[in-house]
Amino acid sequence: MSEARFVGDASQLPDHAFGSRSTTWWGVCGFIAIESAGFALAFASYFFLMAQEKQWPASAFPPDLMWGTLTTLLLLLSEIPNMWLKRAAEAEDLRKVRTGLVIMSLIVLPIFVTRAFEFGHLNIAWDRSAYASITWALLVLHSFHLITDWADTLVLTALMHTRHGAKGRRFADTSENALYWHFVALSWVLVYAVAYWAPRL
Amino acid sequence: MIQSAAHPTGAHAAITSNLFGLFLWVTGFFFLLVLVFLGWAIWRKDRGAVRDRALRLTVTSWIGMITLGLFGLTIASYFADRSLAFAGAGKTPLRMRVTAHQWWWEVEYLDRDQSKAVTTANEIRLPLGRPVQILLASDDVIHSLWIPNLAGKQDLIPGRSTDLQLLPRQVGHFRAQCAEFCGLQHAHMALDVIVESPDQFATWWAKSIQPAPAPATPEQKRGFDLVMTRQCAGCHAINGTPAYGTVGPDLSRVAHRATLAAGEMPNSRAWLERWVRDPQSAKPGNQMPKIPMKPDELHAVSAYLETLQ
Amino acid sequence: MSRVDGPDFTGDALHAALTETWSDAPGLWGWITTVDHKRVGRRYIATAFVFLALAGVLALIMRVQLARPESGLISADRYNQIFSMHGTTMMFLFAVPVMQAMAVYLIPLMMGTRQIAFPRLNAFSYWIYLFGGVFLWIAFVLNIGPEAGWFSYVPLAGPEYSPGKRTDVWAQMITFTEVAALAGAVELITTILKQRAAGMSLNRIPLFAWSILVTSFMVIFAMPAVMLASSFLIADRLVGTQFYNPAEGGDALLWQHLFWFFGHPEVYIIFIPAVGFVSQITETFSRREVFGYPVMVLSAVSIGLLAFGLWVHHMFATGLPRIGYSFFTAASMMIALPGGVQIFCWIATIWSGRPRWETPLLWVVSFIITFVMGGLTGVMVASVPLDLQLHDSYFVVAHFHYVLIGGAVFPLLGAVTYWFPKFTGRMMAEPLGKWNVLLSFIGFHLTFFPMHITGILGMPRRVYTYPAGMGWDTLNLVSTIGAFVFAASIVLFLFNVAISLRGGRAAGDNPWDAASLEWKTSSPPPPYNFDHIPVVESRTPLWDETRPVIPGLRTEVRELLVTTAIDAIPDVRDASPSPNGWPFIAAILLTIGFIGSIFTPWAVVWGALLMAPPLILWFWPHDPLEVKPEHSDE
Amino acid sequence: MRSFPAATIVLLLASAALGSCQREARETRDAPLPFSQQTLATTTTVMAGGGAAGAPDPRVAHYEKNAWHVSEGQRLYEQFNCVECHAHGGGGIGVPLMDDEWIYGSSSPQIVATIMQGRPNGMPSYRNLLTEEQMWQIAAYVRSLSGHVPKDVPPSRADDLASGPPITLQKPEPVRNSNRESGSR
Repeated sequence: MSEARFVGDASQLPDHAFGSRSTTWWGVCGFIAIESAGFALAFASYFFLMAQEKQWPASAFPPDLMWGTLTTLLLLLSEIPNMWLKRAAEAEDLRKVRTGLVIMSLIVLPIFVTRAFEFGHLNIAWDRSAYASITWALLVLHSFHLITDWADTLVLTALMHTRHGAKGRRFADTSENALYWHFVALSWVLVYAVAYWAPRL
Repeated sequence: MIQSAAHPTGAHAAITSNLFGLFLWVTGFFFLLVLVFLGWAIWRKDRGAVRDRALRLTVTSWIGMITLGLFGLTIASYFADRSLAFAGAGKTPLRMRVTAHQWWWEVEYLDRDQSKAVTTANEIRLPLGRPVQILLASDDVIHSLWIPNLAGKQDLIPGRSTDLQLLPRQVGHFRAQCAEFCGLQHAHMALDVIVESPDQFATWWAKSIQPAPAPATPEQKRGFDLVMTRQCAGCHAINGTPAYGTVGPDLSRVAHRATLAAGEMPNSRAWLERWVRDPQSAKPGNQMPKIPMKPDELHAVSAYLETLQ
Repeated sequence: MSRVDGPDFTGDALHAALTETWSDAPGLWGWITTVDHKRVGRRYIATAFVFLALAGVLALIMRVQLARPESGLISADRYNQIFSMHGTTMMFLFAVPVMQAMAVYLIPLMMGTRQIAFPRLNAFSYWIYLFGGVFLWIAFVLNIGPEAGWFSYVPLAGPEYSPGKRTDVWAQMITFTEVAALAGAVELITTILKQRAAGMSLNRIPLFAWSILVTSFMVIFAMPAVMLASSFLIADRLVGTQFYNPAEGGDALLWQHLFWFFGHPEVYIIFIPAVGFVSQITETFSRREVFGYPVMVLSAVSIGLLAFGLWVHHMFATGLPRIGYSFFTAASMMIALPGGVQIFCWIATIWSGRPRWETPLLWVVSFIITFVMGGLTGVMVASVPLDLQLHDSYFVVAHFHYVLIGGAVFPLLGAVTYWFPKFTGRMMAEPLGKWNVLLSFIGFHLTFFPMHITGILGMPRRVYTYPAGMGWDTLNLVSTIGAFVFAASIVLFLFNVAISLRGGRAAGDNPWDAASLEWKTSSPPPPYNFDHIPVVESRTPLWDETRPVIPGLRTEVRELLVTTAIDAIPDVRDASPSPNGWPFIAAILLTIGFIGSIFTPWAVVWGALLMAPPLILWFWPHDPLEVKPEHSDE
Repeated sequence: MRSFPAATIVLLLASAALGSCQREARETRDAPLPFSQQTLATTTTVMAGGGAAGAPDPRVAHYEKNAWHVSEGQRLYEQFNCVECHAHGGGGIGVPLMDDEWIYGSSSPQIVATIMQGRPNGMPSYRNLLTEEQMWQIAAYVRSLSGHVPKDVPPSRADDLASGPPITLQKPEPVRNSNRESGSR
């Protein structure tokens, strides 16, 4: 080993970075890719089943629009603080990040309420037909994402309010959490379009 | 009795068999090329300087050859597919419906005149030289009808309708089998395919629409009564009798068939008795229950069933 | 004080410092909490081989049953469970995991980094895989083994035709292994793209890494399909949804589309890593860089893409519209092109190199011959008219065993022989290895070649018995004899591994004089892999004149060099997590939740609540060193 | 210290094995218990209320705890057209089978007797159509419709038109009408 030739010096490199420079970003993107594939295939299944039927939905009313639309609006609204939070994280502004995370933790609560009403206003139980099953599946799939990202946000909020929060790497985590929320919101827009509007075509 | 794609006796199987021959030659040629190149690479003596330029040229021509080969095979496959679609076109096909059940085949010969329609089971009789269109359906799970001597297979899928075209070119007795795993007794879900002359076929059909013969001897009469009152009639139908069950195979001409229990055993009185005595030991899991019967009762039942020619 | 490696901190002192930082706790606790990719990788490989052996025993039982017609050795019920277990275990618990396992061990070493990305997730993924496999096998022993085949076609696998919990066990095992595989894929992609040695730009990474990169992307897009399909199945069976019920608008073909959208790429997910093995072995033993590197990479990528367009070719007999037949035929055949090109490049590498006929290269030759045969029969089944005859017959059984054993297991055995010195520090015994290749080649072809003919003679797959006098008897007997010969060769291989572990010749760092980075470090590698992070200036760094390194990573904390995705320019110093017991606990709790959700949908709820605390504790930072001021040497 | 988890695991496995053996076995051969119409006929009468309960019958568990039997029962229920009158448990021409009201008793032996003997006002006798074993299978399935077999045994639904809630989520209905049947838990 003594003949090792030393080139450059890594010690001057930063210990965290944002976006595609960070490994966690790649991890988060990997999972987003997996879940996108899941959603895409669920949509494909939806349209596959739809193509088998003369009438869609067969012997049922399409889901009521109100609660689903409300969820969509709330999720889109939540993007405002989310983007603000992401920018604050990348500026490593601890005070703003703390506020932003609290807002993001709270903003999900009304969405849970509208989501619960959505299930009640699908106008059909999951075991009635394939249409009902796939519609429920889409909503359940998205609700999982909503819950997991909410839990993640809660933990991060707690973390950022401790002494660990001041670390640069935590800002990167916050930024990636915000990225994931983008995915949750965007995927809902698609789920909403399919579950609420495809039956009305 | 054979069941083999290597001995085509139908127009469709013959087309496929020829195509297979072509594929075998072409792929064999490529395999040989690879072996020669590999052998050369292994046993090559003079290993001079690396000549990647020559290799690059070779790899380009290799890509060209593969592309050409695949293209040729695709074209051949396309034309084979077309001839499969048009084999037997122009003549009125014999129309049938085959419905698969776990683990037997219900076979119906369709006719505009309902009274001429024939229902049988685990046996397909076909007239020589006449195209056949079989409508396929399944009562439970996915099955696949494969008569390798006559044509490729086709799945029977619940909730979907598929069909299979045949054009028998040779008289003979062939075996066919379910080719899609369908549960416990998938292995014992065969059927007999009998290709006969149009005259023989017409005779068979004419006889099949007649009611079953009345029992003649006292033993047969007793057997008849047992079949009607013990659980048999709940599932099986016999033409012209009060037995009209649709759960199990139609027995109107059961004694005329070549095999029993979906091709599982030869059709003889001894085998028939063995089957009725304990269906679950011969074919575990099949839906025919064991009906407790004394030996003389069993004998009477088989005596009656033997008359259903 | 924080020290970094460099010219003034090297040799034994550095070794001591890094060992201190990167070692696991001693004993059982260290065994459970380890996140070292090498330890995890080793046990991953060993576990996969245990499942190979188990599934192999099942194969022998089937062959004994089929040795003669009308054999009554095992009942239909048992046989159906056995062939379902054989397929399921081989595909989900052996073939895919073993390839990822090899990658988990090798990729960080090949990339010149100290640890895999997300090592705790990696440990978690191993535990989940292990628990899923053990769960399936315990269920099998308890007579709850799957019985509807490894493909579980509905409606046979649906609530009405598969009573009891057998199919649920199968479907939930899918969830276990897919979680493990997906997590593995994310780790490997990140490791390959972000943790490469300085200067190892994308056009310099070893072909094995390319293979794993392509494979991992395929996993990401293919595996969700089967997870979705099996979740639908579980829902149909447990809460009465109607996804696959034709009477209520469901469709049996939905299952087949989803399953094969995963199932076809799955074959290539198994095969492409094997391609990587073959490339590495061929390179080392031909003593030249693999001929046609860009073509090889393009081939792997195009196989990866094409694999997603082919799923329909498993469904030719389902009565698809005739209009599409030619398209599907052409698409299915097209994949033979990149395969053929790769074969050519390997042979060209041997042809133009100076080959050394060590055992790994013999495995490669055995692979080439066998795999080409499998590929050519693949061309046959790609043709719709031919497939309608060959589909679901023993011909197909022969075809895919040629592709999977010839195309993946032979290279794998070669790879284990090749990397064994790196794993253990010892060489595998010779000439036992060479005899092993010969025996397995004979045994394999004796088993599977006759099956082509039995298939053409009309024998369908998945039958627990067959009648006499069909012309199948002798062929089946030959296959059975062959199966035992082949099994003997596998036993011989395991025996060789066992004796070499204890008494093998000491290997040294680079016994084969190979060119890739994993041979730069000692055998077996130290916990920290490399004392200094290598700098790479060509595709074959160890064949270069000099071996530069880049200094500057801290030694008292676990630190990795993160480089840019394309050019591998040093970019960030990233912390790597320390050993931790929570992944293990989380895996246990998740297992309980998964098994519970076979019986009640509420298990999803309480399972999630159970999982929350360990997950929080897993991610909660507790490294006291992290609050120390950074760059104290500045 | 090592023996404790090992023993626990063995115990757990053993209990799982016992449970799964009973649930998963494919009882395709002869039923292991003797059947006789005589013992059956005494378990109930044609009178409303179901009559006196007999001794616990081992056949009850044999059929009700076995998934194969319940599943065969489901299939026979379709094939022998029980659906025509009873629908999928909801009733119609005939009485509902998934509620809490049982005129002739809700235990398996009582249901078997009903199937075998027929009942006034429309329920025919199936004596000549079904074997006794098949009646027990149907009875086990009928019991599952009201949630009276173990949850992990019955199928969630048939591949048929949707009807009623999934059997697997069915809450056991308390049995009304004075009779306390022998076989229920």
